[in-house]
Formats: sequence, C-alpha cells, structure tokens
Amino acid sequence: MKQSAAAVTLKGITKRFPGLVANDSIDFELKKGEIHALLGENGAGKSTLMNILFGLYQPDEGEIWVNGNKTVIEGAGKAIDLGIGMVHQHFKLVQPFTVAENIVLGNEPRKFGTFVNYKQANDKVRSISERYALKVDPQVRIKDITVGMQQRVEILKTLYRGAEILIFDEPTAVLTVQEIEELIGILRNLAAEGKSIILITHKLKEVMALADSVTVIRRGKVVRTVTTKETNEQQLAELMVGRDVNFQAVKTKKEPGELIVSVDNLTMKGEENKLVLNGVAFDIRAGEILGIAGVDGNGQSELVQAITGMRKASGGSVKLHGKEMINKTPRQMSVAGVSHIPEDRHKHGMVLDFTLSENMVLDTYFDPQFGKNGFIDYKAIDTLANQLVTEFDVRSSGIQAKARSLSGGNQQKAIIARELWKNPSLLIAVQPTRGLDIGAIEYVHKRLIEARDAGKAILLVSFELDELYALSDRIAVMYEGKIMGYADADQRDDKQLGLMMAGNSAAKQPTKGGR
Amino acid sequence: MNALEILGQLINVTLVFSTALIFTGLGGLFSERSGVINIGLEGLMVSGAFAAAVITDYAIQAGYEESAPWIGLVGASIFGVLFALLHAVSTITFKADQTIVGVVINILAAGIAIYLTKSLYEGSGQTTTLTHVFNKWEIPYLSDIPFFGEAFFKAYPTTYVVILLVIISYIVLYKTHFGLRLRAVGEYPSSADTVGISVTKYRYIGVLLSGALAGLGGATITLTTTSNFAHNTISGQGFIAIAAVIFGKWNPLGVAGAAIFFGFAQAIRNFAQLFEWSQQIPTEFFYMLPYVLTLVVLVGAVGRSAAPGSLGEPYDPAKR
Amino acid sequence: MDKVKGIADKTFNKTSFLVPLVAIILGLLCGAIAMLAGGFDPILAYQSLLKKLFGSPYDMGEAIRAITPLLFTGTAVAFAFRTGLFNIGVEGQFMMGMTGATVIGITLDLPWYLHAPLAIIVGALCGGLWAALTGYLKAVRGVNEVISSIMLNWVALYLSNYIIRAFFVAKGQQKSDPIQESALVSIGWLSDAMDHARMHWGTVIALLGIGVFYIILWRTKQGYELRAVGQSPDAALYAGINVNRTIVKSMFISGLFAGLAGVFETLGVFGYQTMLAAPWGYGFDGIAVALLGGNTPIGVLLGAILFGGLSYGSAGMSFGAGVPPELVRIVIGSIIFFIASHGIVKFFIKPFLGRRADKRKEAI
Amino acid sequence: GGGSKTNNGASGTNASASPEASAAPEESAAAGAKLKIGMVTDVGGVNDKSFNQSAWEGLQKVTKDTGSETKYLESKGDADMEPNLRAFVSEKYDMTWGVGFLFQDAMGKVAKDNPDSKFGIIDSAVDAPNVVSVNFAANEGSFLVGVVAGLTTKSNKIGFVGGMEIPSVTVFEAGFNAGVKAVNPDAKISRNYTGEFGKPDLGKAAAAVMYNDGVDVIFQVAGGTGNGVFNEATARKKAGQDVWVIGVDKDQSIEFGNEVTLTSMLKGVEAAIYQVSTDLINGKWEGGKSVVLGLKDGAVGLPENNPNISEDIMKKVEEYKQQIISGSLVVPTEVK
Ligand SMILES: Nc1ncnc2c1ncn2[C@@H]1O[C@H](COP(=O)(O)OP(=O)(O)OP(=O)(O)O)[C@@H](O)[C@H]1O
Ligand SMILES: Nc1ncnc2c1ncn2[C@@H]1O[C@H](COP(=O)(O)OP(=O)(O)OP(=O)(O)O)[C@@H](O)[C@H]1O
Ligand SMILES: [Mg+2]
Ligand SMILES: [Mg+2]
Repeated sequence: MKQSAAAVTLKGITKRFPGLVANDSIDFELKKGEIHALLGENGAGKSTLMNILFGLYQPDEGEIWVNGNKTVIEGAGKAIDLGIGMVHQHFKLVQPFTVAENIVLGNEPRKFGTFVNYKQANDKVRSISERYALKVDPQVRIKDITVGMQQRVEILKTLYRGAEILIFDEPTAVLTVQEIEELIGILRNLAAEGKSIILITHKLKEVMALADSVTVIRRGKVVRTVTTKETNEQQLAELMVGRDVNFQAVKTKKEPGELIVSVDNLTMKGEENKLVLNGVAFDIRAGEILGIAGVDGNGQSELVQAITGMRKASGGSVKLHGKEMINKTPRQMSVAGVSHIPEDRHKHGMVLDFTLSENMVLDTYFDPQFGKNGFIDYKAIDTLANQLVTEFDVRSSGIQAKARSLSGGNQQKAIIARELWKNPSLLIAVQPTRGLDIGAIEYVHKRLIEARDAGKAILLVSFELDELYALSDRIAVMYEGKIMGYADADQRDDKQLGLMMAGNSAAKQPTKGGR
Repeated sequence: MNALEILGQLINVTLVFSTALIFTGLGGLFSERSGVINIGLEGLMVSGAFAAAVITDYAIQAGYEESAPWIGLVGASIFGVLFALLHAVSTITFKADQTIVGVVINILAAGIAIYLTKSLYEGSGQTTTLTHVFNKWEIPYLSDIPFFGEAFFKAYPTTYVVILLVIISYIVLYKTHFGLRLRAVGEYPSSADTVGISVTKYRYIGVLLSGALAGLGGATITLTTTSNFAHNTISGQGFIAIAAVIFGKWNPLGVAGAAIFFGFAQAIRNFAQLFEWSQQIPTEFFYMLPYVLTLVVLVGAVGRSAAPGSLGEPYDPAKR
Repeated sequence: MDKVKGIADKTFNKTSFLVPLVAIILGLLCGAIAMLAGGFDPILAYQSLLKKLFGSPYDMGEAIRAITPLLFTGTAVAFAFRTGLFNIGVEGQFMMGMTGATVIGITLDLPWYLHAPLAIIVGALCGGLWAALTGYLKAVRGVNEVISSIMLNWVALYLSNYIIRAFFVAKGQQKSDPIQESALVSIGWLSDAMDHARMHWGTVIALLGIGVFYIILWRTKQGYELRAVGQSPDAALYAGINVNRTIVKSMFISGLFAGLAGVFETLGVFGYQTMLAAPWGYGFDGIAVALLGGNTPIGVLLGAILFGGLSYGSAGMSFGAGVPPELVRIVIGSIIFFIASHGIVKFFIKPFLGRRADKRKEAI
Repeated sequence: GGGSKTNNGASGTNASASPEASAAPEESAAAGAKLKIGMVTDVGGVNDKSFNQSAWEGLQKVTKDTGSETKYLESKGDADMEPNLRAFVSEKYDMTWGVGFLFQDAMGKVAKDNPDSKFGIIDSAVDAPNVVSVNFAANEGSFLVGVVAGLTTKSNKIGFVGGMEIPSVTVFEAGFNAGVKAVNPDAKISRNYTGEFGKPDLGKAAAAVMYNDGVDVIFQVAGGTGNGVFNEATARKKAGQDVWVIGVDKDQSIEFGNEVTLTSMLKGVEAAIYQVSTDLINGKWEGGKSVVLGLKDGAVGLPENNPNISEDIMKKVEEYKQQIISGSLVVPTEVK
C-alpha cells in the first residue's frame, strides 16, 4: 500500500479567513514523480492551499497525508522534515545575504558547534547546483542578481534540504521568456529525477507543456481534476473562469494619427556613471501602441521613469505634442497628459492604507473639481470613485475599503480606471497584467485596445511576448539601454525577437519609428 | 601637561562616558537586528541603574563588600531582562506597535524605579551613596606605557568587559549560526520562517538581550560614576545609544565607534574648560558641543542607512 | 462561534472605545496593586487624586492649565506621526517657542493687540523652524529624524539658556526680566473666577489647534499630500508630490504646535523664562498623549485630559495619602501598554464578552 | 543607610506619618502652640543633599521640638510651585516655606492673594507683609574656604565646579576666588560649570579632568553633581593621590568622610528655617522681614570641627572672618 501511496493527499481541507472561505473542503492528490498544475483565478485559494501544505497556515478542517502517512504540519520546519519544499510567489530571500547564506540558512554546516562553516557551505551549494544544472555563484549577494537567478536560489534551497515534493507558486510570473524556458527545462529535469511537483500558474500554455495533471480551483472549491492529455487550453480556461474566454484581444487595423510623443537621444546615468539609457529614440502617434520588449534590466524601467519625470535623465529630449518636456516633474508630466500604470502597483501605484476612493485621485486630487481654496471635497471624490468602480468593475467591500484589502487584480483595475479617467494623450503601461488571471488579463487587454482606438498613444512595456504581440502596433526591442531595433508586430517571429533581446542588432537597424 | 598627556587623559575620560553607551548600544543592536525597534533603551537603562544601586547596597549591607558591584551588575541585567520581557511579550506575541511599547517602557521603568526608590529609602528620591563601587583597574606594566597606559589601561572593569563584548558580539553576529539566523529574522522574517527558523524565538532572544545589555549600561553609570540612583541618573543616554545604533549602522564595531564618538564629545567639553581662552566662551556653547558635533558628523556622513529590512514590523505570516 | 469571534474582533479593533476604557481600568488597577505593595491605601489615594482635580475651582483651573501644553505637544507628535515622522524633538521646539515669545515679549513695546499676537506668531515660528531643520536634514541629507531631533533638543535647551542669560537676565537674577503686560495672554476675569488659577488663551488656541490638526490632514490638499507621503513615499513620488518638501512642511507644522506649547507657558503661565538644567518633559509627555489618543484629534484631546489630569492630581495623592507622585506614571504607562497590546486586553475581557454574545445569539 | 523598607513618609508627612495615624498629634504632649507648617521644594526634591534637604531637616527638628505638624510637597516643574503653595494655604497651614530662588514670583502672587496666610522664602526676597525672606551671604563664607584652599594647595592649582552658571552659584565663586587671591595670588583657579545640579557623572568627569591637570583642591557648588566630585576624589585618595574637596551647604564630611573633605562652606538653611518657624510658634514672627544672613549671624562659614586644617590656617581664617564681620573687608558678590 505504502509503495504506491501518493506523495501528497489532501482531504477536505478548509481554511477560513475573516469574511471568506479561502479553501472549501478541498481534496487533492499529488502522485509520485508527476507534475501537477494548480489552476484558478486570482483569489481562488491556490496559495492558501499550498501554504497549508507547507505548514505556514493551519487548516480549520481536513487531513494531510504525506507519503501515505497522516501528518499535522505545524510549521515550515516540519514540512521540510517531510521533504516538502516550496518556491513562493514572492521570494523568501534575504537580500543582503549571499546565495550560499540564503541556501544554508536554518541548516548551516558548522565548525566548533556554532560557527558557520562558510567554505563547506559554498562547496555544498556548488555541488548541488552542478548536479541539477542550476548554475549560481554561491558568493554573490542576492540583491546583485537577477530575478531569474534568485529563483534558482529558491529552488536550490529546497534541493539542499533534500525536498522530494516541490511546490512552485507562480514561478513564471516574474521571469523573462528565456528564463521561463530555462525553468521549464529545470522542472522537467527535476521530474525526471523522481521529484513530485505542484505548479501554480496562470499560463495555460505552460500547464499544457509541463503538467501531467491539472486541478482547477474556483472560489475555494475544486472544480475538476483532469490529465493534460484529455483537455485543452480552452476547456481549462472555461473551468477556471466559468465562462468563455477570448485569448486573443480583438484588435482592428488602424492608421495612427498625429504625433504625440517624440523621444530623442535620451540618456541616463546610473550607479558609477554607467549609462542605463544610451540614446533611446522613438515616436508614438495617436491611436498607436508601441510595445517595448527586452530582458528585464535593460533600461525599460529607467526609460519609463525618465518619461514620467520620476527620475532625472542626463540628456536628450522628450517632446509631448511638440513641446520639450525633458526632466519635468512627475506632476508636470501628469498634468501635460501622461498617464502611468506603474510596474509595481504596491509600491508606486497605490497608497495601500488609503481608501479605494482616496486612491482614485492619487494624481488628480489637486484638480479644482475636487475642491478649492486648498480644501478637498471628499464627496466629489467619492462620486468619481463610485462611478469608476462601477464602470471598471472594481470589486471590493466598498469605496471606503483600504486599498490593501483589494485583490491584486482589482487593484490593477482600479489603477487602470484612474489612469484612463485622466483622459491622457500618452498612456504608459508597464507590465499591466503581471500576476493577473486570464479573466483579468482579458479585461485589461480590452481596455488598453479601447484606449488606443480612442486615439491615445500607448507605450507598453512587457516581458510577455504574447501580450506584446496581442496589443502592439509596433514592437521595439531594448538592450543595454538602447533600442536594438523593431520587430514585426504582425508576423510573429520569436527567434528573431530573441536574438535582438540578446543584443544582436543584425536583425534590423534601429529606426526612429513612424511608418 | 603636554599635548600627548592631554590626549591620553581625554581618551581615558572618553571611555568612561562611552562604556555605558556601548553596552546599551549593543543591546539596541541585538534587538533591532532581530527586527524589533527598541525606543525603550532609556527605560531599560533606568531599570539597570536602579537595580544596580539597590542590589549593590543590599550586598554591601550583607557584608559582600568587595563583590557587591559585581552582584549589582548581574542584578541589573536581570532587571533589564524583566522589563524587556514586557516589551517582547507585547510586541512579539501580541504584535503591539514597537514604538509605542518602547515609549511605555520608558514611562514605566522611570515610574517604577523612582516609586520603589521612595518606598525603599524612606521617601527619599535617591538611593544612598554606595560605599563600594568599581574602581579603575590599572593593568600592571601596560598602564605605565606613556600615553597608551593612561588612555587605555587605567579604566573601569566595565570598560574592559564592554570591549570584550563588542568583539564577542561581532563574532556572534557575523560568524555563528545564531547570528546568521538573527540577522535573517530581522531582515526578512518570512525567509527565516519558511526554512523552519522560529521568528518568535529569535526575536525574544534579541529583545531580552537588549534588556540585559541596556541594564548593564545603566548599572555602569551607577557603579562607576554616580554611586547612587536618582531620578536623573539616566537622562537621555538611552536615546543617545539609539543614535549610536543608527549611526553605527547596526554593526557592533560601528556602534562602539559611534558611542566612543559621543563619549569623546562629552569629554572634550570638560577639557575645553581648562584653558584660559575658554573663559571667554559662554558655557552653554560647551554644553551644546557634543550634540552639535554629532549633528555635523551625521550631516557629513551621507550614505544609505543600513537598517534591518523588517525593523518595526510585527511578523505575521498571514499578512500579505 | 465564528459570529462571536466576529463581534469580538469588531469590538476590539483599535478605534473602538472599549479598549481604551478597559485599558484605563486595568491601568488604575496596576496602580492600585503597586500602592498596596508599597503599603499605601489605594482607595484613599484615588479619592485624594479626584479631590485634587475637582475639589475647588482653583484646582480645576490649574488642571486645565496643566493639560493645555499637553494638548499642543500631543497634537504636534500625532501630526508628525500621521505623516510618517517620529517627532521626538517636540521638547526642543517647545523651548524655542518659549524663547521666541520671551524675546518678543520683553524687547518690543507695542499695543496689546499687536504685541501678544506677534509674540505668539514669532514663538510658533521658532518652534516650527527648529522642527523644519530636522525635516530638512532628513529630506536632503537623509539624517534620521529621531537622532537629529534628540540632538536638537539639547541644543535648543542650551541655546535658550544662553539667550536668556546673555541678554535678558537682570543683575542678580536667574530668570528673565518680566514680559511686558501687553504681551501676556492670561484671562484675568476667568482667573479671578477660579480663585487665581492661571487661566490663559492658550487653552482655547490649543483646542482650536486640535481642530486645525483634523482639518489640515483630512480636509485639505496639503493634508492629502502629507498623509500620502506618510503612508507611502514611493506612491507619493509617483503621484507627483514633492516628497522632500512635504517632509519639511510636515515637521514645520508639527513644530508650530510644539512651539505654541512653549509660547503659552511663557505668555500665559509665567510671564518670564528661567534657565533650565533639563528639558521640561512636555515634549516627551506629548508622545505619550499622542499614543494614548491613537494619533487622532479626539484621541489627543482625551489623552491630554487623562494624562494632564492624572499628573496634576498626583500632587493630591501625595498630599492626602502619602503616595509618591511617580505612581501616576506607572498608571499612565500601564494604560498605554494595554491600549497598545489590545490583544492582552482582549484576553482579559473575552470570557465576559463571549457570554454576552452568546446571550444575544439566544435572543435571536 | 538605605535598604530598610518603610511605607510612610513618602510625602514627608512627619508628625502624622501615615494617614491612619492622623490622630497622633492630638495625643503627643503639647510644647507651645502646635501649628501646621508646610514646605514646597523646587525640582531638586527633598533629598537633594543640599538646601532642600537642609530645609526639611530644619522642619523635622521643629516637629521634634514642638510637636507641630510639618509636611512637604515636591515640585515636578516650575509650574507646580504655585499650586503646591496654594495647596498648603487651602489646607489652612499656618505657614508655608518656599525653598529656592525660583519661588519668588509664585510666592509673591500667592502671598498677595492670601494676606491672612504666612510664608517664608529661602534664597530670594518677596516684598509682602506676610512673607519672611531669608538670604545668605554665601560670598562671605566662600571667601573663608577660599582662604583655606589657597593655603592648602601644594600645586598652586585650585578648582571650582559649579552647577549652572547663575547668580546663586556665581556668588560662591566670587567669594571663593577673592579668598584664594587674598592669601595666594599666584594660584591658578580652573572653573567648570557643568550646567546641571543633579548629575554626578558630569561632576565626576569635571573633577577628573581638573585633578589630572594637577589641581589638588576643588570647591564644589553643584548639588548632586558635586557628589561626583567627591566620588572622584575618594577613588583617587584610595589610589594614593593627595586631593581634596570642599563641600557646600552642609558639612559634607559627614557623608563623604574626612579623607577627602577638606572642609565645607555651610549655609545655615536648617537653622534659619528652624529659627523663623519657632518664632512663629512662639508668637515672635515678624512678617515682611527680609534678612541677609552672613558671617556675623553665624549662618555661613566653616563647620566647627576641621580636622584637616592646620592651626595656622585656621588662624588666618579667623582673621579674615573678623575683618569681614567688622566690615573692613568687603567680599565681592560677582566674578570679575
Ligand atoms: N492572510 C489572509 N487574510 C485574509 N484573507 C486572505 C489571507 N490570505 C489570503 N486571503 C484571501 O483568501 C483568498 C485566497 O487567496 P490566495 O492567495 O490563496 O489566492 P490565489 O489563488 O493564490 O490567488 P493569486 O492568483 O492572486 O495568487 C483571497 O480572497 C485572499 O484575499
Ligand atoms: N555539533 C555540535 N556541537 C556542539 N554544539 C552544537 C552542535 N550542533 C549544534 N550545537 C548547539 O546546539 C544548539 C541547538 O542546535 P541545533 O542544531 O538543534 O539547532 P537547530 O535545531 O538548527 O536550531 P533551533 O535552535 O532553531 O532549533 C545550538 O545552540 C548549537 O549551538
Ligand atoms: Mg497566489
Ligand atoms: Mg531545531
């Protein structure tokens, strides 16, 4: 019996949070050596379930069986002892520590009883990283490495502890295309080694490519468990959302209008006077979406910061409607008609402890319609908030709810509502669908295309090739602070795009844009 | 006196002022390294200073005259731990706001210490002057070395203890598994939690250590300089120690350096008043000197602050 | 069961009045236990305290006089807290406010309708600018406001002493010359009505100040900016708010309140300024008041009344029952402790509340 | 000696120590009229080992000798002084003392508002018919200890450690300097005002610096801060160094021992309080009187026993004392 026992069996797991049931009597089984995908909308309860399995939350009801034994997992320590490892949605890494320190933390090789044996730690890390072909340098600090590399460290952490059961919570949400490909390879490897893997993701393609079986959760309940062989993307999407989903945003061909923004020779200096932007130039016209592709860290964030005024450029020109706007303040840019859906919605997009209503005017509160003589008319703000919440279907317990209490998808909707309401001539959207489920993605895409059709110029920065191709009229590729060239938005060619993203400019000469 | 002699003595006096600040600063450091802000250092020092005065007094009366200051020192650290326990229970277990509880510790410790003093000493607002306190130790031979002898080898035993503690703290923090875990807990508690390290346990240790060390800091003042406890025995040193922790970038050596700097600024005002020219300068300017000097140095010392990442946040694994 | 928990959670969130109420009772209990341990009679002590507070018009007036500076300093601390700053420098700003008012009050010769307002404004500005210095150092040089304001407290103390000693002390005196009548803001008729208690207009202005605290933060654009910067400097930057300027502004306003506290001690209570060996303590007490009041305007008002009342009444306790006045600080400390650790309060009260909720359930 | 736990007396109720025993005064034997006399201290508190304490000791003696009820209130800040005085008035105390110069304004007001109550003030003068003001010519006594210091020093370096630089302290320095210069014009006098009256650590550091510099006699006028001067001297004496301290206000050799206490500059607060209070009890009280008590009144000067001062020096001291009393020598009150 024990021989063939499942790696993990969850029976009737229920978890309640004040006001909602996050997991409602969930049954789930992970077979040995399989990759099992967990699918569901934002807030369906996936992370909660996995946190229970990893001992971070205690279930209110239900049983956990690991390798055929019923257990109570009262803490992560116990989970680790049971051979469970988890790579969290938000990495659990100590930024100022080195890779090796992070990996051995809690289980340090020692000498004289208490002194950390760093040499041994480094050696051990090197040896497992070689064994699983996960190349990392044990001695660099986490804060100095890329997100993809950090994820490897997380994986190594679990392997170092001898995990046989691995949980991955949205591992691809923050990775670039190349990194995702590498990760898929790694996961296949691990499965081949006999590890059992639970994979949470919103990307159906990945599910189909990787998983053996899929469990779909909706509103805390299991909808169905199927094998990937007997299903397809469309069906999974329907199971998830409970209705038909359009994967491909409908975008009609359209002639762009007048020139809205013109960026020329934009440069910016970073740490140690390194050029993080090195002569960037492009134009965007009304009714046009310019997509920016590129591996994270090649100047995309800096480009956006320069255009929005959040960081000073060291040279060049940013013309809005023909008017020079280089190094204006964020307020001046905003007033001049620039809207910004920021990359980090928690850090920049919202004041999390303000109400939803207050957040709806974060960059327009000073407008005369919200009060005069220095006073604010909160009634007027509430009126607007109610209107936007209805129009954009932002779900919350009310406009006086703290922004913190909203789910990520609804926070993002609120930001988009706010930024579009400003009726900008230029909309800058950075990773607008990061971490959102397919239903929400569909919605955001629809809104962006509507904005484009309404004659706005849109700068879209994204790491998702699907998204770039679905939305953009033109795709510029950034590499090391420069625009390497433009990819053809109508004829998808991932290979050519990949080459440019890797710094190979041979594909196409940089042109300033326009058609 | 020649310049070198003056400098030697300046360092000597500096170390007297600095010792208590280093003890307390190290305490603050351990607490903050575990992620718990300790605004209550002042109160913890008060409790230590009080306990040292009373316990030493009792020990003297019980006939343990020579060991009395040492007994007082130990008692002070225990007393500091008791107050720190209050801090730990409410901020770690009950997730109360750390700043508020720190302020509470300051109010309570001062209130209780003076209340008890008055209860124990017939209504007097201060304890009796202790007949046996620490005397300076002159290290044989070393203290005869010109300059260095005066500067470093004629100090109170507590000074030697604290120097040792600085070194030990450094090693503990950066070389041992305990230190690695403590720093992880302070930096990003969920990283520790998810590898099976008890955040609660390490934070308790950090906060209780701060009580013990700040208690020693307070005791040092009683047992080396004031020889008794009164309502103003501790008046601001705990806050200066907090400044030393921040200024010293949460590193034991840095904290010690910062504390020595503050001590130096205190000492220099006494030396300045020795000189003829100083009579022309209003005394208030000498009193300001330590604080102005500190400000000037702070303003000059730009650089990102290296505060532990989770400082001030109660750890709640369920919080998103 | 869930429902009971829900009710308990609602009843015990921080904004509920029940927690402070229970905390006050527990705090008084702690004080009583300490008194019993010290061999005093807690009942007599609390009776004497109440008698001291309400026993005569004079004492009631003086209690108000004692509460007034706490209204200001509590507001100053709470205001800064709301904008993400820990203004531990209220003490120094208080000193500067006092000194500014003294200088104007002594040196100028103006009609009362100009003199007093000018002295008040200059004093407030002194406090405000002193605080703004802290804000500036934080905004521009990244100096932690806690450290710089602690240092500036001492500098303010000695600077004030120097100014008074060097320019305003008459020969053989240890305090400044008296402030001109025209700059004083005492309310003569009210003082007479209250047996010479030192009543002054500062109390009225302090109450207005609490209103201003509310209006600025929750009714004005400035307040929106201040709160945004306090909650999330990054989001404020995104929103186009000048974060550095807002920090300085916030400290400045906080310092105005602190300065006013000092102003009215000089112009309303003493009519002169002495040289001090140590800070007054109103600034640090202001931190306690702000925390007692959860940094809300109403809370500060009630916190100041509680803190100031207990402190003033402590002299009665000492007079009538022989209890050292420091006991009151144990009571106050305990109250704040229980408010902060409302989890502990919940623990104390749960059985009682559970029963009540059960009853309600039965009724339904 | 501390350590003994007592429950009463925290507020200084003397004759009726604990509330339960409030009937006690009735039972004790009458000695003259039994009155109620109160006293308000400044922030230093009643155990400041300085004039607040002396004042309270004077009142305690009054209780002992006459059975009168005495009580004190400590002021936590300047603002408390007025309500504290009024608290005694409203409790119908027969007389209330304010100890310290800071009481001047508060007492002026309270006395004016309550013409039927009687008051006394130390170290300041209030011009009102129901107030007795007592001041001390501290410069005169300081002159004499200056003479002692000037003649005792071997290094010719003498120190003065003060609390705050305010007239009630500088008057000591003025007299002291004059005394030193009178007998030893070459002596160098260092001064250090620590800025505080209650911080022994500052006093200790100030003394350490001076002794290191070669100073061998320090006159401390710094309240609790001065205790630090004694602590430093005691430690040095133990280590074999030959250093002295001159105490202030009371005979400080009683607390700090004859090993380090060269002598003390007494200020007869205790006697003055006792005198004026018993005057009241005996019906000899003169309201409105303002006195400056000096050498001729025996209110300032050296203690009776000075085991550390040689005959020769004592003779010199006596000479100067007579000159001052006779008026042929006028001691300055201000530091030049
Ligand atoms: N600690 C918590 N306290 C209260 N509610 C919580 C907590 N954690 C999660 N929830 C709520 O439980 C529900 C499930 O959340 P969970 O994080 O499991 O969703 P998810 O399926 O992982 O979503 P996503 O795709 O956005 O990661 C959500 O409504 C969420 O708001
Ligand atoms: N080989 C050893 N020799 C001597 N002492 C050791 C040895 N290994 C561990 N210790 C000490 O024993 C104590 C407990 O060690 P252990 O390895 O159980 O720690 P842990 O379980 O990883 O940590 P935790 O305290 O968080 O449970 C530590 O204080 C450590 O210093
Ligand atoms: Mg999730
Ligand atoms: Mg263990």
